[in-house]
Amino acid sequence: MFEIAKSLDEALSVITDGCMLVVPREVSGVPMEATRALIRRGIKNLHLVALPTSSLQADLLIGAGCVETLETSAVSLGEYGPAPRFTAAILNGTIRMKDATCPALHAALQAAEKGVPFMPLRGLIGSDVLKYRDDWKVIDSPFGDNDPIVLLPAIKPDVALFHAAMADRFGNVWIGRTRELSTMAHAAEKTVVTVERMHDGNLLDDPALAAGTLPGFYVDSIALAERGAWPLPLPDQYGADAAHLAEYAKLAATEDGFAQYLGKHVYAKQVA
Amino acid sequence: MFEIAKSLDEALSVITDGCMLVVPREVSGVPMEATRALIRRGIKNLHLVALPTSSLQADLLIGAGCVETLETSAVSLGEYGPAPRFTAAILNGTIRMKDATCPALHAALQAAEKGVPFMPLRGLIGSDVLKYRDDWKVIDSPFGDNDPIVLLPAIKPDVALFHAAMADRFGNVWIGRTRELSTMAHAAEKTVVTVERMHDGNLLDDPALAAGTLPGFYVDSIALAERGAWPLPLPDQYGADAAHLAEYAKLAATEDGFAQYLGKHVYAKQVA
Amino acid sequence: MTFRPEELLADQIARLIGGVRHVAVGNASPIPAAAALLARERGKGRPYVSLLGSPKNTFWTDGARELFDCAGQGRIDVFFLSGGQIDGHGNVNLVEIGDHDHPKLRFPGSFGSAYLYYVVPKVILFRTEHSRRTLVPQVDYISAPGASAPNVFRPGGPVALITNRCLFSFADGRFTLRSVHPGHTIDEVMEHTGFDFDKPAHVPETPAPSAETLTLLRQTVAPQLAELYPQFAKQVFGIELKAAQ
Amino acid sequence: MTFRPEELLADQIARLIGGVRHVAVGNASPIPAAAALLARERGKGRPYVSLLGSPKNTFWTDGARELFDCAGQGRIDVFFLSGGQIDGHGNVNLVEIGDHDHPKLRFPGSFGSAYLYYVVPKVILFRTEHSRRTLVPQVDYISAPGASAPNVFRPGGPVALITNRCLFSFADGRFTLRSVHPGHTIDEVMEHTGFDFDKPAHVPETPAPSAETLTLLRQTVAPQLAELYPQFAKQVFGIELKAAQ
Repeated sequence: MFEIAKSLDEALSVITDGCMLVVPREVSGVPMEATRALIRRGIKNLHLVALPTSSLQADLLIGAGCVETLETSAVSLGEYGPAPRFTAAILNGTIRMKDATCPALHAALQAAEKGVPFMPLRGLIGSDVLKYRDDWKVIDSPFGDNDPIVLLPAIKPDVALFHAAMADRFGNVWIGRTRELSTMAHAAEKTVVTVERMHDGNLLDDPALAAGTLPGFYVDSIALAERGAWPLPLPDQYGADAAHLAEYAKLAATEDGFAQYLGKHVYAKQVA
Repeated sequence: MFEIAKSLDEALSVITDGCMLVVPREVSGVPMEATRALIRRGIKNLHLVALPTSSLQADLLIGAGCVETLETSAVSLGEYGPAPRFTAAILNGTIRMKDATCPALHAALQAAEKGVPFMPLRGLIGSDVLKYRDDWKVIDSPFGDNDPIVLLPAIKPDVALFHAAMADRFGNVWIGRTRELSTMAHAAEKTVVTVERMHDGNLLDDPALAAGTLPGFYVDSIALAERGAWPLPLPDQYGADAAHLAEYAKLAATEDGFAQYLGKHVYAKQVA
Repeated sequence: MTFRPEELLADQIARLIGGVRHVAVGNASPIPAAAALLARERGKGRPYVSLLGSPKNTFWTDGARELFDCAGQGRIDVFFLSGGQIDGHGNVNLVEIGDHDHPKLRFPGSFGSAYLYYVVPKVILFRTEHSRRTLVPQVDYISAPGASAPNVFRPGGPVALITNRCLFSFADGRFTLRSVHPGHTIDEVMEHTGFDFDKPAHVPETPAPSAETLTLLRQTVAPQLAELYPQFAKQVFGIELKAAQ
Repeated sequence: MTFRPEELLADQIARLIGGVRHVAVGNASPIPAAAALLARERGKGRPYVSLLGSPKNTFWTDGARELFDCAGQGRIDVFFLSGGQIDGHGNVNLVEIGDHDHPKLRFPGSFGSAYLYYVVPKVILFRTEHSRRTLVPQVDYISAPGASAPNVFRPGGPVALITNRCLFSFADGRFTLRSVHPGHTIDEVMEHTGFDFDKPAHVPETPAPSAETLTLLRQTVAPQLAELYPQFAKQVFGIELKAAQ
């Protein structure tokens, strides 16, 4: 049942070594303060599912040695270039990569949300994305005539983790239009959320706010983390810290630089 | 492309004889004023999909002879008893009934929303709901070991029709938590909406309102219809008119009484 | 304290609900709704209660599908079903009596039963008309079966059937008589039940609801119920219908 | 008027977009984004333009999946793809160079290409590095194939490839050279293209963007672009990056 955590670390305690953790894409409320806390704790062997892509978060976790398996459709720093620690890990073979395509991850999470073992998806046939996924199956659609279609097994994460603008003391979290966060929480066994601020009253009592609210029923733990998505953006709240991301891209290009970044921005708990 | 209709009848002009029309359940914004207008126009041979159930709306349309096929999970007046014209039509064999179960209709509309030919659903196996639906298929799940599962073909309506609290001049419609309306609009070729009132400004500009908004991109026509769900309720706006529903249940018990109801409340355009 | 039959049933159903996390109640189920709200009052807010159709008593923000998705996730522990017919195998019929091509009687339809009966761990059947017309050897139409073949995915199913005369439990494909309500007899139950069931050597009387329970039902549950079931709340608890706005 | 190469490409892509209803632009695509915004300015609000990652330039309210659902509904007419490698069959590679078990180079990943390339009617390929390294006979990894077997559901696919040197059209599994950009030659295109393509007898020069187009791009499009692509807007149009809040 839901509780407001006494600390960020307490809220994150359900995220254990080796668990399957699903996190949102770079613009949908990435829990960066929580990610730094997980790295400080020294979390290991994560099966990280980034829905459907990632940027700084996956790169940091990979660089810090927290990830065993990565399941996503792309990792990139966007305008700031490739994700250096992700790229190095793939080339060095230090993580297991499950390459996907964006709608496949959405569909696989929705399968778990609906309690079905799989979801169908068009596309994919003839691609190497499909070729290297022996967990995906092709069937002949029983509604067609020689009509192959891919079935994707449900992804049921142990924990969903994201950052949002606000929550109330009943565990309700306002997610606005980023409804994939709702799907993540529905699909996962447990859900941990960091928020910018607490909302007075009950978010479900106001019809306008309720429409953008993930009910506390699905939420296990909430911690306050002001500017908790920094240096990534939080929708409708703040933009990305471009200078910081440029600094990251530069430092993370080498292992030494990355270690320096970790020391300065993660282990030192320093926040702009 | 979207337009604000000059009249309700103009907005409804895309709903033609014989088309597949999807409408929401009894508490999710039933377009009753639009329904009365369709009956006045004398619409015929509808394939009516009620997502996933219906009450007064399906009963009225059936009684007025507008429906050829009904696809839904239940029609009932709830506390006011069985839906008399629906019951009579089934017993007299005057409509074709495609009995479903609620999540099957949600899933089949979501299949159309996602552009997949089918969606899987648990349950159903061993039921007569499945037995009488030769358009539904059972496969052995390729992810299981002797694990049968039902596949439901996508339902792609010609038109989605519903009533909502407000819209703006860009065609954006505020639907709040009744997100099945969004799925209906995504799944249907065209979408027609009646609303209580017009909203100044752009609903998508306010993050709180945007979270409960169906974008105008999916909406073809909007007409104003104040108390347009009457005598059914509109979420967060007004409740059901219990006395009127009791009157309907009483009158509609006989063909004569139903004709009297139509004369008084539909053809006379009389609204409480 | 005197009590109405509906109060006894609500009390019994609340006991059947037990210490779960989440109870959902479907359409046209005022007695189960009263029972769920009673369980919530007793549990000081636990279980979560979701009353389909009641904005005040549902947390859903993902549309009408969320109930079914939630059940598919294993997040609904208790649900309720009734039936125009219920048979001794636990099959429920919400569709029709007679031949499918020319039915003699038509009910509203299967609602979510053909899904929820399979996936909700504790489904409590209720039928306030206990007769050979409603409790039959074999239903005419299976909206949802009481049991499934071993290879069919089925984490859920029926655990009990409560009627105006008695309470049955359900296990291994059969009903067992558990108690007979005050004012009714075992012989009467046997006379009015169309299906075969097991009968232990001793069948107790269903206990009357306590004074505390009746007070909770009348003073706390009934006003909450009136939002969704105005006619029921008026008939059973004398709660007056509010005019529609 | 003098113009930058990016401005020529944006102009050309805007022409390729044509009179459609809805153009969507994915991640890391500043030139297609500029072209889509240019098309919208020319069309006075039509087509709808969706820029992935830009709240101001997307109408999505159903989460990150809505782009893909929308495409699945047939409601996205034009999309853009690039590739670490693109081959003469229209295959794109967004994943890796070298052997799959021991790649020599890794790109970010396939994003939505393995779906959108199949279902969006007009996919415009773009690659600003036109070389034998990028335009190859056969990609090392097929993120999404240029063509599919006849029985594979495929309403969409590539219609064109635009590079820093030229414009190709794509049909029946092959590229055809359509125009060569000012300052470049056919021989140069042949020298730097790793795949075989068709070459009509007459290949015109790609027309320069008009003064009106350049004004639109610089004064109206560039400021809109800066929200999502601050570095690109600064480099190409001299629009200054706003500080993050």
